[in-house]
Amino acid sequence: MGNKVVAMLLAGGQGSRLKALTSKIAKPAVPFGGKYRIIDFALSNATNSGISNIGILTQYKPYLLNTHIGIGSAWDYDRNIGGLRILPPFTSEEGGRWYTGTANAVYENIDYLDELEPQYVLILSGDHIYKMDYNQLLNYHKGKKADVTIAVMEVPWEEASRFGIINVDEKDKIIEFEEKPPKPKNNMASMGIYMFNWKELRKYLRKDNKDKDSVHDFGKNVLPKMLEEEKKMYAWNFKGYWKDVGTVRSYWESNMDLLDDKNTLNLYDKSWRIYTKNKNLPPQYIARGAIVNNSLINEGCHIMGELNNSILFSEIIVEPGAIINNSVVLSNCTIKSGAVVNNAVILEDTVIEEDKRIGEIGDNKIYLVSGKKIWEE
Amino acid sequence: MGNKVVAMLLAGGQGSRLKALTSKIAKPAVPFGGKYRIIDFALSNATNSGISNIGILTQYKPYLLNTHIGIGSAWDYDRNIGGLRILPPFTSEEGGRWYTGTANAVYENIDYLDELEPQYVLILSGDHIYKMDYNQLLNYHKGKKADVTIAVMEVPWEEASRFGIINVDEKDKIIEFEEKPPKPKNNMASMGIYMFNWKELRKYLRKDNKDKDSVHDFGKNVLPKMLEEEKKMYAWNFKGYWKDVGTVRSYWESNMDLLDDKNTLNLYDKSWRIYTKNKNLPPQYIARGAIVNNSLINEGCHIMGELNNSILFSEIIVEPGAIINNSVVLSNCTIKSGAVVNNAVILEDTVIEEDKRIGEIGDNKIYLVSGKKIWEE
Amino acid sequence: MDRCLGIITTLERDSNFGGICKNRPSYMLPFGGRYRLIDFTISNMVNHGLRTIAVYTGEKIRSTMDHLGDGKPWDLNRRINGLFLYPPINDNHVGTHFGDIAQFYSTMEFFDRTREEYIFLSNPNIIAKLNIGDAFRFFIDTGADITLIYREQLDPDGNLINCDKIHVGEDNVFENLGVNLSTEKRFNHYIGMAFVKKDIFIKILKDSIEQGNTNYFKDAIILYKDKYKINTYEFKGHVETIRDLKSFYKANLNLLSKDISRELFFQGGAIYTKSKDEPSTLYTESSNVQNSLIANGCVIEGDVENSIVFRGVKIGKGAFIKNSVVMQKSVIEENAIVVNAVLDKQTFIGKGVNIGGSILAPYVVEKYQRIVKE
Amino acid sequence: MDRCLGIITTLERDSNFGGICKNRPSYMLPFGGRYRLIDFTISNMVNHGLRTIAVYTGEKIRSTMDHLGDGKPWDLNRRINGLFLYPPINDNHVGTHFGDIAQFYSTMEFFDRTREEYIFLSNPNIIAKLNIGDAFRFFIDTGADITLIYREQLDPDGNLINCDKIHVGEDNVFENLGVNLSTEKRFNHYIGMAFVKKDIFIKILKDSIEQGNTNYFKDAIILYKDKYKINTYEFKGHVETIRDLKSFYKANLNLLSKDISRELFFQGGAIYTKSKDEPSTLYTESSNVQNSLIANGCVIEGDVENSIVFRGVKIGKGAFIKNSVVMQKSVIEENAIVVNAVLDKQTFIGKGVNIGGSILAPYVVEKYQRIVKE
Repeated sequence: MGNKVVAMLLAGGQGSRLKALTSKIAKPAVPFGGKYRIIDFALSNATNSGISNIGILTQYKPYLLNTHIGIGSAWDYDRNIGGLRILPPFTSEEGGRWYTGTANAVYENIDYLDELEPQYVLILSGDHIYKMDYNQLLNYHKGKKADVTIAVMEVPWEEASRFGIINVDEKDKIIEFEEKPPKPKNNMASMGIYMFNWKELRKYLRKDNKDKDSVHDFGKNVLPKMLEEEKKMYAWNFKGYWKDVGTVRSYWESNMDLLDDKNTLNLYDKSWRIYTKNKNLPPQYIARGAIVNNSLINEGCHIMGELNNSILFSEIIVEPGAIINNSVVLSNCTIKSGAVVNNAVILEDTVIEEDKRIGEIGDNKIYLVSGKKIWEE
Repeated sequence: MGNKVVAMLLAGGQGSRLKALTSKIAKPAVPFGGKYRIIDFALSNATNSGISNIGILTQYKPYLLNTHIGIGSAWDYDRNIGGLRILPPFTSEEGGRWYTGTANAVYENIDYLDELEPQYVLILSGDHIYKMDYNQLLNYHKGKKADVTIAVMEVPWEEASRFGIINVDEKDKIIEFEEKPPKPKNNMASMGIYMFNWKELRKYLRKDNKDKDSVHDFGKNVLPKMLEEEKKMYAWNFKGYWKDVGTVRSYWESNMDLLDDKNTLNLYDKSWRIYTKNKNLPPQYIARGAIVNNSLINEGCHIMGELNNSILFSEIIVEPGAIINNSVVLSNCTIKSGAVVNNAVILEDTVIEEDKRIGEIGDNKIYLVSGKKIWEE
Repeated sequence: MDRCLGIITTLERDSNFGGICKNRPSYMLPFGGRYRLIDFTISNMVNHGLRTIAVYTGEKIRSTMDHLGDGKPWDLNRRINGLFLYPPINDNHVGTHFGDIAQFYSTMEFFDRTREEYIFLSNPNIIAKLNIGDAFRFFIDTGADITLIYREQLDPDGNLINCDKIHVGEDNVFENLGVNLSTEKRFNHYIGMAFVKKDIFIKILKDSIEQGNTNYFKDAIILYKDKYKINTYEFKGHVETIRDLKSFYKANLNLLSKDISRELFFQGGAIYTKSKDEPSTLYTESSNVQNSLIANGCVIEGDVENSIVFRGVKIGKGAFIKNSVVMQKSVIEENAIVVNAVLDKQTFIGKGVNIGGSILAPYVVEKYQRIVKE
Repeated sequence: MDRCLGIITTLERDSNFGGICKNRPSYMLPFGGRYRLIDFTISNMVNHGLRTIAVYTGEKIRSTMDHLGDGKPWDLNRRINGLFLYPPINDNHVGTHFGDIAQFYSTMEFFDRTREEYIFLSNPNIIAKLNIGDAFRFFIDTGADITLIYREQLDPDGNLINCDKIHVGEDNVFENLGVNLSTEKRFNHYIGMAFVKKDIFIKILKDSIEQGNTNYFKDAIILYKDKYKINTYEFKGHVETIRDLKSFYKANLNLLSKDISRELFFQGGAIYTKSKDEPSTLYTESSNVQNSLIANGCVIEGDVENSIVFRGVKIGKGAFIKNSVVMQKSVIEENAIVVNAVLDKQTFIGKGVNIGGSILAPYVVEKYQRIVKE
């Protein structure tokens, strides 16, 4: 997609409903799927779509996120020309300015975009798990000669009122936005992925910045304003796996999705790899006597016990006689002999002591487990 | 120097006395010496000294500085393990925190240092022009078993009252600090370069952060506090070229120093190269009829006129009949036919119109020239 | 343009270059003050959006590896696509091993793996700032299997004898490829650049090997010319064909023409090369430089005229350099005189030494050679 | 340790490895599920602070270039020092060209340019997690010109016949270097690692070439043993010497011992290798894995026992793999049986196929080979 498209990836979200999962890190840095962090999906989509320039807007506890991204080499963004740029808030003569909303974060970095002179700006979120070829969105956008194209997807009717719903005419032209409508008119939800013509976006960002009533949010302010002023806005219908992991339960569910035969987020597809920072660990070792059923295991694990329907991140020791069912275990945990763990998300560096019992197979609760505390949900 | 030393480079300074030179950029990003920016000197010293980890503390208008540094490849800092990390201010649950002083900036990044577990932390400033092997400072520091070692240098007595003066005993142990003393007891000035034992520094940074009377500055608060509490503090005597470019006149002078035979900042020394971002320009072309005397010219220039005692950055066109004397011309300028320029610093992208005259050879003024305005000093 | 692989390979003989190609293939020759010949080919590809580039190297591979390395100066140090170096192999199982076809065939895995559907071939010994995008559109729009790029040349002095001569029919149709013997005043010079559909390219490789009737891709084009749709595209810019010492010397000096240097250095984007971090060049009071290209890192105290001076060269007081190519880190001491010469890297011309060749056959000083007055 | 150059070179013959070294030098053999042999040597050097490493490659250079490239996985893609690959040259002016001395000599410019004063030599076919720092201190403290590293070996089965046998005198003095013919129960095995002062190293190269009395550095040590101060340093850890197919197979299976894998994979720092970005490995309900090392990106539906399974391998339902080394991207279909075998990269074992060798002579399936039931 060359220099014509610059992606701006919003990665400042706190994700407070994820509780202890985000106590030290921003939501995009939360581990997912056995070896990834959530932001890996958007970053890998961008590099696989051939986007050469991507700005990452950070604000909340960026330290681990920055460590994870490094110079971007995992995603092939360690370039001399273009590549990846982390864009935190900064000061000028008028003093420091924190980002006050999604649109404001992009507004504050107009210099970055101006220098790259893009034709299109793609707004992405670092909170979502999905695989998407942004070229398809771009081609649709070009074909419609749109000012902005919003990626939308069908959600279950019963959940539609949790989303921003987009109403279109028969030619997919957007005629109305409904933000979390109690009675939605349809079930097409905005995915928070926008392809803008840069010239138009630039104009509206400047306008929005001067508007004292605005909270400087794309969904709440900038897009409705554009609609009001009759800009050409289209919806592009995405079909495929997509998840915005909001709560601990949905986090657990999305991980478990990967063990489902019918799961459509195929991580083994070599034509659309998901890249992540390499930890340089040796292969996993499965000992004599171990039992492993329908589970994903990552490098550096040492499995001597029993695993059923579980996802293990790296460097986890499962001692003989320990049993893990329907759980997600983050890196560097030890599950000691005789412990039984059900329906849990176990945080990094946790030791589950001998004969400890967490949950029951059928109890329909999710347990978030750290070394100090267990949260139920 | 391996992982034992981590450098923290303070690059947030505004440098307001440099006037239009810092209107869009932080002081460390100001161009210097025909092809460099000021920060190149500290960065090149660090890489030449074998320091693998360097954190760059930015705050004021970091955009161009970030573009210049990129992923650090010019200084060989584009590493997977360690390397260069830009450390801007960030937010946490308690909200955003701008850096309030040099010590506070380092304090806010204790996480970064803790992860690297250094034995020593070297504090550097991005504002200084000098070549220094930090290994010599380190070896001295180790030899003295010091808690902190401060690099000092002799300054002319008449200028001593502009500096932080350091008084030592016969074994170079520091016994007193004098911040800009009206009547200095000696002429050894602090260069703002400190080698700390990380454990001690960490303790004092935490202490300083709690102190409500502190302005969180190394020179004003942290070091005096350490002296008060009888830490082992030594002065290491640096000999060589060193300049803190404060004003437009001293900026011009430091550049002119490079044309002096007796100049000790040898840029041609292959064993201690100064690295900078590569602009990928072709060689300079000197046309038939051009006159070039005692001048430095950089790539991409096209010289048809006359140069005397001048420094030309890149992609400058000097038309036939134009004359430049005792001047510093930044990149992308055009000096048109018949123009005569004396004792000037010409800002980037400036066009000096035909037959324009700036200054007189002996008038003892310095002219800072932009396309719109000329400042005299 | 990310639908197109870049393939760089040459058939030039290093022996035509005398001492300057003893330890390097000719495409690695220093050029224009700070570049190597191959920099122009790679940079032009990169500037036109090619993302995957393979270089089929010469036998003397060390200098190529040192210079191109991982392709960082061209931002080709990528995990996905990027730069690939293929040194010649001579131990596969495909019969004879001379010719480019065996080398291409030995990397079949590369052609299979890459997603690009088209190939842009280029000879690094021919410098031409082709607008690859425009030519590619012609190739696609005309639906050709192969498009060969040529330049109409006027060659009264026979400088281009033995160059590839292309015969173009109506509607740009390719008729045949021969060798220019300078019997005509004008001829159409095939400049070693061509577009080929990847599947056709692979088919030609396999056919040539199975049939055993040719070892060179150029010959295969002639052989299969009626089987595929082959046409031609005219390039109208400046071309430098570097085939021997004389043409190498001349191509360097040609850069003193403003039009040529502007076209080769700037048109269509910058030329990237491995950076050496030299400071600016210092001209002292005693220097006098006229009509010359001077790279960074030099200290010039003497006279230079109509010359190309590479990085880090030192020219002493009273020295006089004229019509010469002085490569990197050479030292010319006081009062030495160098006229019509090519000085390779790190040569040393002592005080008062006087050397000179003719403008048609420059005097060559080989790498590291020291010439001092007895 | 930044005072020490790392030099990697081997004299092992690829022909001892049968089909698995047809297109790669033996130091490039896959090892331990996701590595190549040479990864252990390079990583150990990097983990002990060596910053400049030169690899004198084999003739089959393409796989080396592809894997090591610019040295990025080891953070050796540096502008200042870093990784240097030296493919063999055979066209210099120094007489005969076999032997490592001619190759070292051909890169004299490298030895001259680098600032390190010492050299650490290592043979990539011998894996040993030497604490290079400790050994270096011994070398420096004893003031030796050369320190050779050995391991005392008990070799009742004669597995180490023809290995280098070092004779150690009192106070670790080097007495001589011979070949182990297994006449003694114990012997001191020179493990191909040595420290040498750079100036002495260069002197030995020049002397050997001028005198014409040896082509191998190892022979030169014997020849000049009284001229220089040579001593020895005992290594006490685990050593794998990979000299042929059998030792290669055994070294892989040895990793199933917890002590050996802990030492080789973790001691003194991680082993770095070119990353392939495979997802986690999926074990289905029907899988049964016992005492095996499994890399990422596999889908395991069958039975695996006492085996090493590399990245991206697929093992179908009812398949049974035992005592085998299964390299990257191989596919073993349903109900196939593979026992005592080495399957090279991307092999395909069809449904119900039954293959097996002996534990002393494993069955080898070559790269890309497909075995299906008739």
